[in-house]
Parts: sequence; C-alpha cells; structure tokens
Amino acid sequence: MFSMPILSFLIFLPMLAILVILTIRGEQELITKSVKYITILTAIIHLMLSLYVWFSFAKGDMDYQFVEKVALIPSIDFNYYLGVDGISLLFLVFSSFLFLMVFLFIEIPKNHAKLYAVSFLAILGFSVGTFTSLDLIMFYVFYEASMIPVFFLMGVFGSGNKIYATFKFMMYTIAGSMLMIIAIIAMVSITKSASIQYFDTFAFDYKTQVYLFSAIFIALAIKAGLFPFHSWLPDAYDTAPIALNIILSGVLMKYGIYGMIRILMPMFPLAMFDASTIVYILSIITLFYTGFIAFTENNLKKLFAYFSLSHLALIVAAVFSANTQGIEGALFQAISHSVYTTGVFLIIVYLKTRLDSNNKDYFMGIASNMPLLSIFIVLIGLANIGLPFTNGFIGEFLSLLGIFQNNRFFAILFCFAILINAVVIIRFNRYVVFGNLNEYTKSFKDINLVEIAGLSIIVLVILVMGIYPDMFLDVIHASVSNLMENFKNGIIIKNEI
Amino acid sequence: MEITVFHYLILSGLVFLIGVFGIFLNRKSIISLIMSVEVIFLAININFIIFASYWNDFKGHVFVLFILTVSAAEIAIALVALVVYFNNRFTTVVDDLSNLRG
Amino acid sequence: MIWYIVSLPFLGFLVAGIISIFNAKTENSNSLNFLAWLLSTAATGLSAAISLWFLISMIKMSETTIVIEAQNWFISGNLIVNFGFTFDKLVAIMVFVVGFISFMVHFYSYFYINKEDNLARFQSYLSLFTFSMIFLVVSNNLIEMFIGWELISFCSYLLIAFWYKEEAPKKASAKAFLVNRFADVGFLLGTFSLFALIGSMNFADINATAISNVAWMHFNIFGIDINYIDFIAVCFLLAAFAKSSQIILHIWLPDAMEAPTPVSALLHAATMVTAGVFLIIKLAPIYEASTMARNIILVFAGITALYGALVACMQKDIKRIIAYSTMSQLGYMFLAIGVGAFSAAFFHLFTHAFFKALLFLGAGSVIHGMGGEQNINKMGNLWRKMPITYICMIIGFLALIGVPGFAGFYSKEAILNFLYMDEQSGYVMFAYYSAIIAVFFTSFYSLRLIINVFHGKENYNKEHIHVHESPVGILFVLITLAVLSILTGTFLYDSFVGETSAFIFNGLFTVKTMPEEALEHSIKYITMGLAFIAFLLVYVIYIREKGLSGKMKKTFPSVYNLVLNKFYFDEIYEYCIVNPSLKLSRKLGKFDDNSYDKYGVNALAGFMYRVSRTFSFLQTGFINFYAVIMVLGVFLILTYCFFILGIK
Amino acid sequence: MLETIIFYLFGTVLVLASLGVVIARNPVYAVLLLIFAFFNAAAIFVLLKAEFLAMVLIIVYVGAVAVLFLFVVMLINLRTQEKRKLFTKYTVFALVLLVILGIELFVFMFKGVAEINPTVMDGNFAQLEDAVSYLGQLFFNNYYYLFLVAGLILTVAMIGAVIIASKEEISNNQRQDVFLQNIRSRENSVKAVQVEIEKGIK
Repeated sequence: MFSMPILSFLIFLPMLAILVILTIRGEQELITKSVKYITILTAIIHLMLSLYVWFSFAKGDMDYQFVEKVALIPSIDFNYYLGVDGISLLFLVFSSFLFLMVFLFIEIPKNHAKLYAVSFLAILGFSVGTFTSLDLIMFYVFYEASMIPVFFLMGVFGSGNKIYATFKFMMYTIAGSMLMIIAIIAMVSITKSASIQYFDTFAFDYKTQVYLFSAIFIALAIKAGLFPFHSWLPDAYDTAPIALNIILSGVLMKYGIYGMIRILMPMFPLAMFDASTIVYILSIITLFYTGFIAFTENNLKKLFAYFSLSHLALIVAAVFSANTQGIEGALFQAISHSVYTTGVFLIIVYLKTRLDSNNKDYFMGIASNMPLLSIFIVLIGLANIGLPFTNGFIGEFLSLLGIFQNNRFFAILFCFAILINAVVIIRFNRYVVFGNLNEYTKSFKDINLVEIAGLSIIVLVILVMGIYPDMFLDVIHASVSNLMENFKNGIIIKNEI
Repeated sequence: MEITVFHYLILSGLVFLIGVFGIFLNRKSIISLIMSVEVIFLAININFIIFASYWNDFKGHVFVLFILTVSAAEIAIALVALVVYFNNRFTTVVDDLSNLRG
Repeated sequence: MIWYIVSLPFLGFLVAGIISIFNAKTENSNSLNFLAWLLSTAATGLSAAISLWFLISMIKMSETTIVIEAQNWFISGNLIVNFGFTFDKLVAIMVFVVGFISFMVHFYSYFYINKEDNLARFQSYLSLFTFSMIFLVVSNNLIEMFIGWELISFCSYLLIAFWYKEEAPKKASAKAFLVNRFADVGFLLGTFSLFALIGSMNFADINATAISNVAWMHFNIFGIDINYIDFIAVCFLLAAFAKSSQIILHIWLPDAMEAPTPVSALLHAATMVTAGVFLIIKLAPIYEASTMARNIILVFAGITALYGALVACMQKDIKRIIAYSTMSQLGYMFLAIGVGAFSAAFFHLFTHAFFKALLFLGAGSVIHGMGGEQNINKMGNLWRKMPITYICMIIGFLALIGVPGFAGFYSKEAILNFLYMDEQSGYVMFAYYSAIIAVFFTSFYSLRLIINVFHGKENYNKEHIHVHESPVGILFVLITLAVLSILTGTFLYDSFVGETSAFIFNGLFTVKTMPEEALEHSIKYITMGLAFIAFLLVYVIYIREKGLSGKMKKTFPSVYNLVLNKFYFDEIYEYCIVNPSLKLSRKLGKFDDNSYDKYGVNALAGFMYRVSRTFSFLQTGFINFYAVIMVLGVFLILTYCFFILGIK
Repeated sequence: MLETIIFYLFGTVLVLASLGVVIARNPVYAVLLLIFAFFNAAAIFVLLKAEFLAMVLIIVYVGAVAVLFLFVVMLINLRTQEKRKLFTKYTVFALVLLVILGIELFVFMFKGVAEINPTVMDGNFAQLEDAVSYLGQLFFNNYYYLFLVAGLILTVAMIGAVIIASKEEISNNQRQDVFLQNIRSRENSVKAVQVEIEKGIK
C-alpha cells in the first residue's frame, strides 16, 4: 500500500536526533539551546508524520496498515514486524503529541541537558515501537527499553528521595517484566510463532491461558498501577521531574492499558472473561482507596498521582468489561487522561516556576490575582471530573456504560467514581483557586503568553475531543469490532471444547 | 599380562585424582594451583587418547589438540595476571586474594 | 429558528466571558460591565422572544413533536447518539419560562450587583446557566440531557461561589456541586439501565408501549431480583430528588442562598430545581409503569412539603425562608407526580416559576434597600419606604399561599384535588394530609415574613441604614412578574389541567384532566380556613402578644431547637459522611505513605536482603575455596549419578 | 611383554611425578617435576599409538608452556614455602573425599566401557594405521574452521597477555610510593593563613 517504511522512520527519527545531540560540543548555554531546538524540531516532524499516518489511515479497514515485515528468526516466526490499527494509531498520535508538548513547554534543565533530551527522545522512539510492534518479542523489547531512560531521568533529574523512588520503580518494573518475559517465552515455545496476529486465531487451552494471563496481567497491572502494585507510583511522581510525570502518566502508564487490549484480550479470552470479577474488585479497591487518599493529600504531585491511579482503575475495569462500549470508552478515556493530565502537570510546573514547592498549602487563592490561570485550572479540572463537552465525559460515560452492560453490581459502585473525582477536584479548587491569598501567592504574576499557549493547546484538544468525539472514535471502530469478534470467537471455541 | 584399556584408565584416573588433591592441598600459592590444574588437564588428555585408540576414532586426538591449545592460552593469561599481581602486591599468596568477597 | 433559542444564551456567555477576562485586567471598568450586561441581556431576551414566538406557532400546529437531528454525535457499538433537539408543546412552554425568567434576572442584575464586582463575569455565568437549562429542556436524548444536567450543577457551583473571597459561599458551592454530583450517579445508572433495557437513550423511544413491553424484566444482584423499571425509576428519582432538593438530599439548597439574590431567583424559579421535576415529567412513561417509585415519591414529597414549610417558619434570613418555601413547593410538584398528575405538576412548576422569581427578586429589592441586611428581625415597617416592592411581595405571597384568583391557587388546588380524587392507598392519604397541613405552615411563614419585614416596629439602625425604594429597573421587573403571577393561573388553567390540556400533553403521558368546576370542591375552604388561622396566629404572636414566642421557646425547647436547626440535617451529614470520609482519607494517606510500603513492598525487599546476607558467607573470596566447592559439586553430582543411574 | 614393562615403568613414574608436583614445597622443583610428568605422559601417548600428539606435547607444551612456567616462577622469585604438615584434618577429609570420588570415577569408567560395547569386554585396543596423515586429513578437511578458531584463541590470548602486562596499565593502579611519601614535608603540604575576623577565607 505504502512503500516508505514510515513506522520505522517514526521509531528511528528520535534515534537520529539522539545521534545529532550527542555530537554537540560547546558551552553549556549553547548546548541547552541547541538541544531544545533539535528536540522541538524532531517532535514537530514526528507529530506531523504521525498525523500523516492518521490521515492516510483507511478507517473502515480492520487489517493492520503500514505493515513492515523483515524476518529475523524464521524458526520461531520472529520478525521485525510493524503495523498500526486504529487502537495503536490513537496511542501513537497522542504520545507524539504529548512529547511535543513536553519539549515545547517545559524547560530543559541547564546541567545535563543532553542526557535529558536523549532520554526523552529515546522514550519517544521506544514508545512508538511499543505501540506499533506486531511481534511479541519486539513488543517486549520496546516495552522494556522505554524504562531504561526513565531510570536516568528519575535518578539524575529527580528531587527529594529520588534514589529510593527510582529503585522502587525499577524493582516493580523488573518484577513485572520478569513475569512477562516468562509468559512470552512460554507462548512462543508453545505456538512457535511470535507474531501477535497469529494469536488472534490460536487458542490456548484453558489452564495455559490462566497461567499466562496471570503473569502478563500482573506485569501490565504494575504499569497501570492497580491496587496491590500501585505503590511505586506516588513516590515516582513525587520525585520525578514534571516532564517525566507527563510522560509517565500519558504514555508509560498507558502501556498497561494498551497491553491489556492488544495482548490479553485476543490471546486469553477465556481467562480474561473469568478474571473480570477479580479485576473489577481490584479496580474498585484502587479507585476508592486512591480516590480517598487524594481528598486530603497535600503534595500536589502526589495528589495527581493518586488521582491518576483512580482514573486508570476505571479504565482497566472498562477494558475488562469486554464489550464495544467498554473498550472504546477505555481507549478514549486513556487518551483523554493523557491530555488532561498533561494540562494538570503544566499547571503544576507553572505554579512551581513561581514558587518551588509541591505543597498545596502554598498555592492558595489563585483566582484573586491570576484570573487567567484559574480559568485554565477550572477548565482542566472539569475535564478531570468528566464534565460534558470535555473529553473526560465521553470516555467516562462509555466506560461506565460498558461496565454496566457487563456487570450491574460493579457498575453501581463504579458510578461513584464520578462523585469521588468531583470531591477531589472541588476540594482542590476550593483551596487552590478560591482559597485565601497567602504571602506567597500575593506576589504571583499571571501566566505569560507562552504559558497561555501551552494551556490553550491542551484546553483546545480537550474541547475538540469532548465536542466532536466521533473524530477519534471513528478510527477505532473497525479495530474494536475486529477485536470483539476475535474475543467472542475465542470464548465460543472454548465452549465447544 | 596384557595391558588393557582398564589399566590405562586407572592410570589417568590416578593422575586426575592427584590433580584434584593438589587443589585441596594448596591453600597458599596460586602458582601451585595452576600446576594442579595442569596435572588435571594431563589426565584428561590421556583419557581422550585412551578412548581414541580404543574406538579407533581420531576425533579424540583432535580434541586433545584443542585442549592443548586452549589450556596453553589459559596458562598464558593466568601467568601474566600472576606477574601483574605480583608486581602490585609482591606476593602470590592466595589468602590475600580475597577482594572478590562481596 | 430553534438553533437561535439554544445558541443565543451561549453566545451571550461567550461575549460576556471574554469581556470579563479583560475586565479582570482593568479592575472592573464600568463601561465594560455595562457592555457585557447589555449584550448578554439582549441575547437572552432575544432568545426568550424567539421562544415565545415559537411557542405560539407551535400551539397552532397540530403535530405534537418536532425533532431536529443535526448529525450523529458519536457512535459506539449499538449506542448511537444523535445530536439534536426535540420540541413538543411541553418543551416549548418550558423553554419560554426559562428564557423569560432568565431574561428578567439578567436585566435585574445590573441594578443589584455591586459595581466593584465583576458584573461581566456574573452575566456570563448567568447566560451559561440559561444555556445549559435550555439545552437540558430541548435535549433529544438522555445523554444530551445529562450534559445540561451537569452543566447546570457546574454553573450553580460557579455562581454560588461568585463571592469566593468569603468562606460561606465556597463551602456552599462545594456542597451544592457534590450533592448534585451524587444525583448524577443516579442519572447515569438510570440511563445505563434504560439503555440496557430498550437499547436506546432517545426520548422518542421511551414511550408507554416500549416501557410496557419490558415491564416484566428483572435482573439479579446477589440473588435479589430487581425489576428493571423500578430500578430505573428509583435511579432517576435519586437524580431528581437531589436536583429538586427533596428531603435527605435537600441540604445544598438553603446554603445556596450564599449566592447573589438574582442567582437564587434564577436557580429556584426556572433553571436548577425545576430540572428534576422536568426530568420526571419527561420520563413519565416510566413512572406511570412503576407504582413503587410513585409511592416513594409520595412519601418523600409529602415529608418535604411539610418539612420545608415548617422549617421556613423559624428561619430569620429572608432568603432562606423563601428557599425553604421553594423546597416545600417542589414537594407539591412531586406529590402531583406521585399520583400521576404530570400536567398538574407542570402547571405548578409554571406558576411557581413566576411567583417564586417575584418573591426572590422582591427579597433582593428589600435587601438592596436595606443595604445588604438579610435578617428579618432587623427590618420592619418598610412598607412606607418601599411601597411598590411591598405590593409586589404581597402578590407573590398570596400566590404562594394559594389565595383564589392568584396563580398559585389554581395549580395548588389542582394538585390537592388530584390527591383527593386519587385517594386509595395509605401513601396517598399521607401525602394528602401532609399537603393540607403544609398549606397552614406556608401561610404562617408567608405572613410572618410580611409582618416582620414590612410592618411592626423598625428594628434597624436608622442612622446607618437609609432605606430607599429600589431603582426603576428592579421595580419594572417586579411589576412584570407580579402581573404574571396573577394572570397565569386564571388564563392558563384550562389549557394545563383543564379539558384542553390533552391538546398540549397528548402523546407525552396519560393526561389527567381536572375541570374547573372541581375547584369548587371543599378543599378550597379548608385551605383558606387554615390560612386564616395562620394569619390569626401570626397576628397574635408577632403583633399582639410579643412575649408568646419566647414562652413557646421555653415550653417546648427541644421542638423549638429541632425546627430552628432544620432537624439537624447539616450536622448529621457533617458527622456521618463528611468528617468520617476526610478522616478515612487522612488515615489511608498515612497508611499508603508509611505502612503499605513498610510492611508490604519494603518488607519483602528487606527479607530478600537478609536472606542474601545470610548466604553471603559462602563468598569467601578465596580462589581455592571456590575450586574446592567446584570439586565438591562434581563429587555430589557424581554421587547422585552413582546412586540413581548406577543402581539401574 | 615389552609394552607391559614400558607401561608400568612410565605409569609409575608419571603418578609419582604428578604427586611430586602437588606436594613439592619449592615451586621450581614443582615445575621441573611437571615437565618430567609431561615426558612420561608422552611415553604413554606413544604406547597408545598417538605419536604425533606425544611429540606435540613434548615440543610445544613442554618446550613452550612449561618453560614459561619455569620462567615466571624464577622471574617472580618465589621463596620456598615453609614446611607444613602433610596430613592435617583438612587433607584427611580431602583424601577421604578423593577415595570416594576415585571409586565412583572408576566404576563409571569401567561400567561405561562395558555397557557401550559389550563385545570388547576384554578391553583390547583396535589397531591403528598411519595415524599422523589421518589426523592431518581430519584437521584440514573436517575441522578446518575449528582449527582456525583455535589459532584465533591463541592470538587473542597473546594479545590479552600483552595488554595486561603492558606498563601503562600497571602505572594506572594506585601503588604505594615510598619515596614520594618520604620526601613529603610540612612546608609544601600545609598553608597557614591569617584570617580576619568575620570575613572568612575567600
């Protein structure tokens, strides 16, 4: 269909930029400046190319498109195999967008600018690889490789108790990856194929499904921060630089969601079907537990860490509802969450440039002398609680509808998510936006043009997604219906056996 | 009394055991350790040759030659390391070589 | 044409909003404020005018429903959401009411809001509020309605927090938003189950036949069989109860009085609290099918009508009295719904909109004249100083009490009559008697307010407060509304609940009619008798025997305190829900920060560390030792082989 | 008959020489005994019709490697270790272990030989002809690549040895320099400064 290997190019473009950055020598300021321009340029080209993929993508087509396949190890059908369907495309474009936002609107630290930019570019490349791989082994390699730069970013650019947090994050990740690689080896050795497409039609027997499912699910649940595996996240958010927070919540946590949809659903339909109750219980616990913590959390970054966890729990539950509305809602909510969390962290970084603190108590009464920022805070807060015409609404609505169709009882509990989210944001607004001015906030100046631009882009995307969601849902319809068909077939086949 | 393969095997086995005994016995000098390893190699070579003759199969000889090659390389490296170590520490007593301890 | 009705207020919101941003930068300039006020008022007025024109042309038309579907908004599987508007005669009337009241309030605000405040911001909020209510009313399906539903709570949040620099508005706004958010949970669940049941969220598909086809369906939670229709009805009821502040979920409404008075008027008369009633009327087929839900309505609405009226009798704040009266009147509307008289409920909603707006704006006028004082005990003998306000307020209260000839009489008597006629079960009996008793209390608090504010001794400090009649703009609004409060009842009775009402409501629900002769029923005399007794009582307590209220306080201290403190609802909520959840939140936060890691993850890590330290004695670092271990290993393997393989 | 005598002669000497290597206290003696053991082993090789390998062992291994040993031992001038008891607790334990190991070893070897080919239970050797040329053919036809690899290994070992032993590497290590320590004086190590009050050192 298309001869240029555009997906490979999307993966290797950041690598190219890395090479360029590594060759820069000179004064610190010069380095910082040139690094900034190179990263922005790369991100712009990257976004434009991924938008090109988006627009030339045939929406009704169920098959993978832009496929590139080079055989690597034929005996186990291990290929360099890339391709996108609607689901990957959505994640691809939005991660590209988030990286552009990060490069454009967040300052590069003066020392180690090169390391900083290189790490982010590497994550960009690897994340594209993760979202477009059609081969299990490749998926794993990219998935795992994206974590390496995170260690550097957290360890070098972090603040506070960063070594502890980095170590914890690493341990969690490695524990999950260990289970995952074991499962992948088992899968490949059973089927003699590593191609993800192959598993659409291959049916494992029930017991194997359960074991493999559990292993991969735990790995992905660690990424998505489900309850017993969540404790890396608040610490990581607290210590990581804000740009990394955006990428963590916007891209890396979404690996979990993407993996569940891409791997667990088509490959282990029966196990997934049977596990849904357990996952619902875990999600409910996560949702209420983290939501409640977020009520009174004082540390801004931790607050939104817990809040993200609470959102992610709903998304995971929606994935496990395993019906069209649930999956589409989960996907939509996943990208919505990326966008509005980016907004939240941009706000935090703008507050932090005025006063370097994470403590909510220092930022009180923004509305009095920063009317513009407070408008943005309220708008982005609305997206967080899923008010209509923001993207959060569509995702939340579809997710909850999906869960309701799957399980009435849990849906009733999950619906209280909207109440919990509202409590968090309303409390946040009450103190930060409408609070009484204190000696620090009195001297704050309202946001400047660049900051307005950054927040406006986010708000624009939020509104576009909320008012015209069909633009994004349209892309995933075919893929999701294909997925659902495979899922149902998987269950039917098993029932016959 | 004819010499059968069993005699040869007993011989090589004895040499092997002596080499192992050397490893046990030597607690100090690293060079003695290396020499014990040499003795073990020798026993193994003899064993290979025994079976090569026994089965009328020359692959055993080939193997011996490779073992000689690799052990020569190994000895060279080991001895150089020893010399370097000696130059730094003025000793080859193995008891002091406990930097590997974690 | 219909698009203009919806989009004009939104346009007003955008314009006023943009102006308000500039306004914030330029320290509230007067001309900008005026511009914003003018544009937003004009937009709302235009919208109201168009809706009136539309209503008139709609009444002439024979078809019942006009559906405008713009396009597919979004699709997901079998869920197809069309973005569009539905107009039937009920909707057209409702849109007009909303537009008109909102226009009045827009107009009024310029004379009421202090010039130091950002009027442009206020106007933009008002316009958005209007837009969302109109959006809710004309919505095509439940999702659109939910959008309006949530936007309303959000706007009320913003408006209540308009004076955000004080503590009380902040608290009240958060309370209002969260209680309404709780209602949203019910709304969502109802929507979902309706979708699961009939596979659609369009109002067009929610009709009597569709509902009766699925009325037998059940679902199962933990072995309990639940009827779908009952479940849906209760879910939506939860939503409507919170929005329309029925008892238990009513706590936000009195606190919402922290908002500027025009907001209260808008919120109580047209936009927010009526949304719940409107929702139930929209979903009438479900409530016709579910007896259980109707019984619940009767009980709760009966209690609410009584509770609101009773608590209003003891309040001191002029706005709170009227707020509790709204609660009580909403109870009446729900009572009508409880006996299936949706048209009567809607009629009461309609008349109530006018006289409640009148009362609030009149109260605003009083507060304005008093320079911000809201305590009725610190007023008195104002009728000479502000005669027009006085007359308008009197008209409003007469309408509220339901004196024959005024609008409230017709609607309220219709409701009481329906209740009386429907008298079959204990629920209806209860509802009927509580409604009758509530009339007594209604009269009591109305007269108490009138006497305390406009008659009697002047209890305010004359040197500091210069009472004056309000500006012409305010009076214009008051007079208009007063005229409407008188006229709407007499002229429209027949078309709402009388014989011709079938023409308006046909196809929406089973219309129960009430001929005008029915009003000759003895209920009228009962209520008027009660009102007269109340008048006498008020006269005795507040004019003749000043000490009587003090005596009563001493005789029944517990009852007095109970009513004075609104039956301690706020305190109960604070004690049972708010504080425990905050406490739990802090506990969980500490747990997650310290204990979870300490005893969970880090404990595991520590255990592994200790294990590895234990085994590290094997790492002596001596090469010989390793060699020996190696040989030992060979030995062990060989021995193993010797015993396993050798024996074989 | 001659074969028997030669076998016993060289075999006995081989065992004794090996034992000497292990227990000799002077490393020079040990190396010399090792060379002696190699010679005896070569004789055993010849007995087993592996003349070429016997020559390789003597010329290459003894000529190069063992002499390298000797060199090193003399170069680093190892002193004779002090006299020690041969039979400590440790060695007794080792001996017991070795005896069991030996028994197991022999049982396996004999058992293996017996099991694999029951027809040659007598343990006699097959007759080999023209071993050298056959070996050459094997090497340069069948094991050509492996032969090259063996050469490569030797090369790498050589390079490695050179790099490790090269002076530059050694000088990078932290060594105690007694001379430098001795010439260090107070004057060029410590600086005394007059500090003004409340100003500190700039």
